[in-house]
Amino acid sequence: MKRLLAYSSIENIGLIFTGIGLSILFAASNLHLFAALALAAALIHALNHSLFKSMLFLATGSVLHATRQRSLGKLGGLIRSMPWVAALALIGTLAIAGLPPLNGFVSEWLLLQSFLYTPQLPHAFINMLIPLGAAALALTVALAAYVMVKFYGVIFLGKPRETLLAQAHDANWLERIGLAWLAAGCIAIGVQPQLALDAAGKSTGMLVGQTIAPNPSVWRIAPIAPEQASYSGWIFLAVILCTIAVTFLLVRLLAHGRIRRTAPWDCGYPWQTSRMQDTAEGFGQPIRHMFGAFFRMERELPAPTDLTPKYRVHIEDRFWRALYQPIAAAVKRLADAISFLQGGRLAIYLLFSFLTLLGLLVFVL
Amino acid sequence: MLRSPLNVQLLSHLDVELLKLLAAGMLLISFAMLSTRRTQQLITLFAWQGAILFLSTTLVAHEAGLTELYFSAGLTLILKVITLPLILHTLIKRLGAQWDNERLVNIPITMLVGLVLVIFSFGLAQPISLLATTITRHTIGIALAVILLSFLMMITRRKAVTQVIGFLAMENGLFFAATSATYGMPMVIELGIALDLLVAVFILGIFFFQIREQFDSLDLHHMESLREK
Amino acid sequence: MRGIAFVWQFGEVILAISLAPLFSGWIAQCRAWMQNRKAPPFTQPYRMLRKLFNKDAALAENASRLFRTTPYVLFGTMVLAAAIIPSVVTDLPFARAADAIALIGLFATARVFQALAAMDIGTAFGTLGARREMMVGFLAEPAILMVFFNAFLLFGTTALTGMVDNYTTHPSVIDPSVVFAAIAFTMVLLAENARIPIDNPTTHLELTMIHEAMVLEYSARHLALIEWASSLKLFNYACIGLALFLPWGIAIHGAHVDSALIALSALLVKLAFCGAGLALIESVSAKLRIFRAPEFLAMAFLIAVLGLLVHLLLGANANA
Amino acid sequence: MELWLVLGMPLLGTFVLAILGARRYAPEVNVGVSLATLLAASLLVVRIIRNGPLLIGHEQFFVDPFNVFLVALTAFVGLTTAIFSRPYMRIEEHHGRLTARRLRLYHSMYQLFMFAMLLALLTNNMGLVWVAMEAATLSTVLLVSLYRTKASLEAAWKYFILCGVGIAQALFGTILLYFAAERTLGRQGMTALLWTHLNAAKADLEPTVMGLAFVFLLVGYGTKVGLAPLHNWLPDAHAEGPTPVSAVLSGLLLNVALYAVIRCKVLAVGSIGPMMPGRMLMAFGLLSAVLAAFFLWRQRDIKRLFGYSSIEHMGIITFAFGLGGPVANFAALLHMTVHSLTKSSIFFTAGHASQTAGTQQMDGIRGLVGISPTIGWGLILGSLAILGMPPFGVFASEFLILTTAMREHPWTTPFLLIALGVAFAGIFMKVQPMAFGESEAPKLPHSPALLPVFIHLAMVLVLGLYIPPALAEWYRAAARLIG
Repeated sequence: MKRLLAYSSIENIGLIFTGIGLSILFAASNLHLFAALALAAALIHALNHSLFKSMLFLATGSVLHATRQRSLGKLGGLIRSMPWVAALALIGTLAIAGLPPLNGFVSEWLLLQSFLYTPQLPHAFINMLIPLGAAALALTVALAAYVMVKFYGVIFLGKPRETLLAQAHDANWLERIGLAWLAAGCIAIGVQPQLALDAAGKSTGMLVGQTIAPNPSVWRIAPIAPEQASYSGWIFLAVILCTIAVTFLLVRLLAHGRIRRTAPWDCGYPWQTSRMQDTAEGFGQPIRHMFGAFFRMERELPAPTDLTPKYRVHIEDRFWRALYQPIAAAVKRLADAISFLQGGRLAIYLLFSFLTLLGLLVFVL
Repeated sequence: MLRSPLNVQLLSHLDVELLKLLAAGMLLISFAMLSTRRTQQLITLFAWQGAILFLSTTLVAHEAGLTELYFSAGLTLILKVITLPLILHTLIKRLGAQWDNERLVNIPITMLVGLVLVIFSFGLAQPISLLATTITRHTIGIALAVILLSFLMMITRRKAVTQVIGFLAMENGLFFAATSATYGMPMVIELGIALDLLVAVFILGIFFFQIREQFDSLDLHHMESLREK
Repeated sequence: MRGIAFVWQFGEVILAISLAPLFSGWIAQCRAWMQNRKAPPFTQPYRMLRKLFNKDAALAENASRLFRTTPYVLFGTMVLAAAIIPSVVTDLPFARAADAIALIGLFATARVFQALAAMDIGTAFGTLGARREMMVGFLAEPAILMVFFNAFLLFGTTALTGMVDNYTTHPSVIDPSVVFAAIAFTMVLLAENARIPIDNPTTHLELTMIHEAMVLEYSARHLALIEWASSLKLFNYACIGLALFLPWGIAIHGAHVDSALIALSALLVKLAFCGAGLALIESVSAKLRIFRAPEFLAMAFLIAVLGLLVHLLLGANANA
Repeated sequence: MELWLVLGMPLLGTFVLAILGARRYAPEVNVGVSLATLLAASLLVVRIIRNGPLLIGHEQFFVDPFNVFLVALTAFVGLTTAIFSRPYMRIEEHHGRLTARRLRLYHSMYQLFMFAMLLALLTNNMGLVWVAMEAATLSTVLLVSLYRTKASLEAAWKYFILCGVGIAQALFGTILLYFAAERTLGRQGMTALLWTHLNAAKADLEPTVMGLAFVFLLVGYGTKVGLAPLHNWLPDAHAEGPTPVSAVLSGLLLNVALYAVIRCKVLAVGSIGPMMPGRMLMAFGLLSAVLAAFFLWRQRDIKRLFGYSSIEHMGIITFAFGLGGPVANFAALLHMTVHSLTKSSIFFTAGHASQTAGTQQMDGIRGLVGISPTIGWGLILGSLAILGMPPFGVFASEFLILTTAMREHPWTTPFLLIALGVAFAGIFMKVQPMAFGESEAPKLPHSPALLPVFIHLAMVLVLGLYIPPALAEWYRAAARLIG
């Protein structure tokens, strides 16, 4: 559970660095306005990330506390026993999945906006590569949404996978408040991103000498120019809520509100148990299937005749092995190679100092 | 240089020769220190170096007519010829280290390196000597050589005490450089430097005891545990 | 003045809401014609909605509040999208609330809610549908983003209103990349709206379902809202496509009754053709296996990127 | 007046604590003296902001935006470290690592060290700068060897010899400077070494002599800054001394030494042009940053780890000063500030972390978040800040340095990025297991004073988001001064 969130942190840090990198590129080409935009996106995303990530960590903490269960595969259906945590965690989940009108969307939107202006960079080659970067970004964000649906769905929705879970108690007041103010932050920045933009504008003003274009109104943000792109969290929230309310009223007025509780339909299959739901692994199966090339997978699938069917899958990241491990090993080797510099002998240290002095003296001569 | 200094003309030929002789003595002592194995001898050499420094400073003070430099010379006498050697002698006696010998890195090679250093520092000091207006301007190269030789000595030493003597010898070279290039630093600063030096030696003295207490020896090769493993 | 703008806005939304089922009905009609079947009447979707609203809702015992709210949320997001997309008149008050990229986000919100609701009951088919839907979604998003990127390069804006304005004021701007973008967009549209070849909206075979699998547990008014929302989604997508690629006729800068009427009739004609085209595509293609869907969407993505490259290369040539 | 107070308070504190330092209330006295120093320093700051640069005491003391900002920083971190050391040293005493007599030495030397640093910052006389730096070395040698263990003695010895030799070279550089000055300013006794006079006449200083002088000064004071390959004393001294000392060494002494280097650089640039000194600083900076980043990967001792991280950051700052120009100088000054604040706060938490775990070995430190959330989160946040994560201030300064480097010397950016990246991975993978995980370590006997940690981090955060105009103006003035 926490592992998933930790990986998600890496993803978000990646997004932040994407923004910073773009900003440096823009700044180096003297496109200060766009540099400011990309930087603001990165900064706001950092803020947002701290908000929703700490919120989700707290929420998993509450779940852990209530259920003593760390594994995603043994949770489920907590929305019924822990409605408060579930409701607040939903906000965090939607925010981290980058959905409007919450805060995660705002920063990702700004980041995509700054990607749009890359064609103005004076390097034709980079220009052609960067749109692919934007696509990768979109893919990442959408994939994050996928994973967060899995995260939320497996923990809070469905049927409890263990019988004990039904007795899980909801968070106490203190925990609720802790979660609630973070959720409030997510919503506030989502619908009123001007707050964050103004704050970020100060930093960008300091760093790239340019703030983002002043906002046309308090109701929406338009980082470059209102004709080019704008976004209003207020309208999003307001219209959706109004429509929901109006529709609800109309449905109530025009149709009857009768409800019959029955067993789940599930295409008429009556013998379902909680074990028939997707597990976290099951939910992620399409991704494993599609990105199979990137992983090293060992699978043990049950044969149709097995009396005790067993399913096991072990996944290893190929990139980890092929890319990061060699780099890490190289860094380690280099670090070992230079360790003689700190060999413990004072005489050698003095010699370094001596040689440095002589070298510099030769240099100035 | 155009601004041909008055005091150089006033200077008697003999005094210049004397100064050069003293400077040569400094250099010689530095080489001697580089090759000496016995700690006690080193301290004696250090005291001699201080004495030469005192003499040359007095000489310069006399020739240039600067009272300030007399003070400086007096400071050198008290500190470097009397106090520090005394402290060091007492220290090694109390540490029982007066008969210590130490193995050195190949002495001929060290000497050779030292020679190269001397040539190097002469080359380095050349432009400065040309600019200098002092009577002692030819000795700047030697002062620099003394500094570098002391540095070399610190590198080659393996005992705490001798390393400190190298450090102090370097300080002598610095004083020598100060008098030869500029007739000494301003008084306040000289005082400050002397004070720092004195305190340093006291602290080092305390250190010697603590080191011996902890390591049972003043050998520096015991102190190589802090490193990248 | 602003008040009137809001009236127009409201009118456009109402129009979208009421036309959407008709559009779905029209596609079904065309499909039936093309497949030599006797078609249900156009108004079939409306009848179905009425029937569903009048039924008793059967709700699973363990359905949570999330499950019951989701239909409303879906409907709400689609109505908002309809308000933003310039289908008849541009520059309405809400149009500035989102540019094209924010619209992607809006659709994503709807999708996530639907997937979550599908997981709520904890049935095998629900989760199956949810995971497939999310898969299609995350593949479609980069592709459609590339389409909008392309549009941005052409028009210098990602605001739909701005695109329409630019397009209609400089009709000469027809770039080869538009063709690529249009093809990519159509493919995404099919995928996002659960049409053949990704999904079959009329299937009854559970194992091949995506969208239907998610709404299996819904009934009566909830189902009605969801169905309405999905026809609105299709309508919205069609309108985005029209605004991007065939914006002629949309009343720009101000809403006058006569220009709006022209725009409305233009919209109807365009939608009719568009629906027929969709029906044609659906009729001539077969549904893909679920794991062929990534290939299909990757193709869409590739085409969009190709369009982008074509634009950059040709643009560079033009400058040189 | 304020200036005398700034210098007088710690000096007074040295003597008072030399007498009272063993008493039970000595830590409080220490805090009180530091507080008084800080108050005096703030008065000085106010005065400088209001009246501009100040030259008093027969021109022997000089305060301008550059040094007054460092004075304020020094006094502030001095105070917070004193607050931190109050429970920390009590716990050390409780654990039997220190006696009351040692504490007396500690308190007295702490104040002497503060005095020496403030003197080095405030004096106008380059000779006095040298004297003060030497005094700072001597007082910290005693502090580093406070535990009298083998390791601490070894560290102190190496520190003393290396810095002593280094500073001897700085003295030779100072002599050369004096020599050059005497030729243009004439033999005026005390005034020839005054920085203000030298600065006024820097264009006339003899370039050959100044070149040599700068090399000696750079190697001399550079040893104290911890520039590779003169840095070898630094990790040892940081790891083996008491934690408050590590915090002030890293957070303050390195800054002060760098301050001396920069003052010399200004003179050298005036005489021989910006090319040579700038290139030297850049080369030293890059080398230090890259080497230190790689060394981070090998560390097992938590304080040693962050010692190397200090070398890395000092390298970055030196590099930025080498770049020169208003933006890079601004960034360097900002980085100096945020590095001091962040690094000292990291040492605070690292100190308590190793007290909790009973070892400085990182393998033995686990699950800090579980045992003491404040220590754990303090360490995590501090590490994130020092790694340059936005929105902390370190990010802001590194960003500025990177963009300037990319614009002016694009070939340096790969090195900088390698250093930052390697350091990021190195620190991150060491800190994470320390913060999370399981542990059954007992609670500390005295509750730690971690308020300074969070105050520092909050300030770093604020500096990252928004530099108040007054402060920015101040930085800019200092950056202009450095040129």
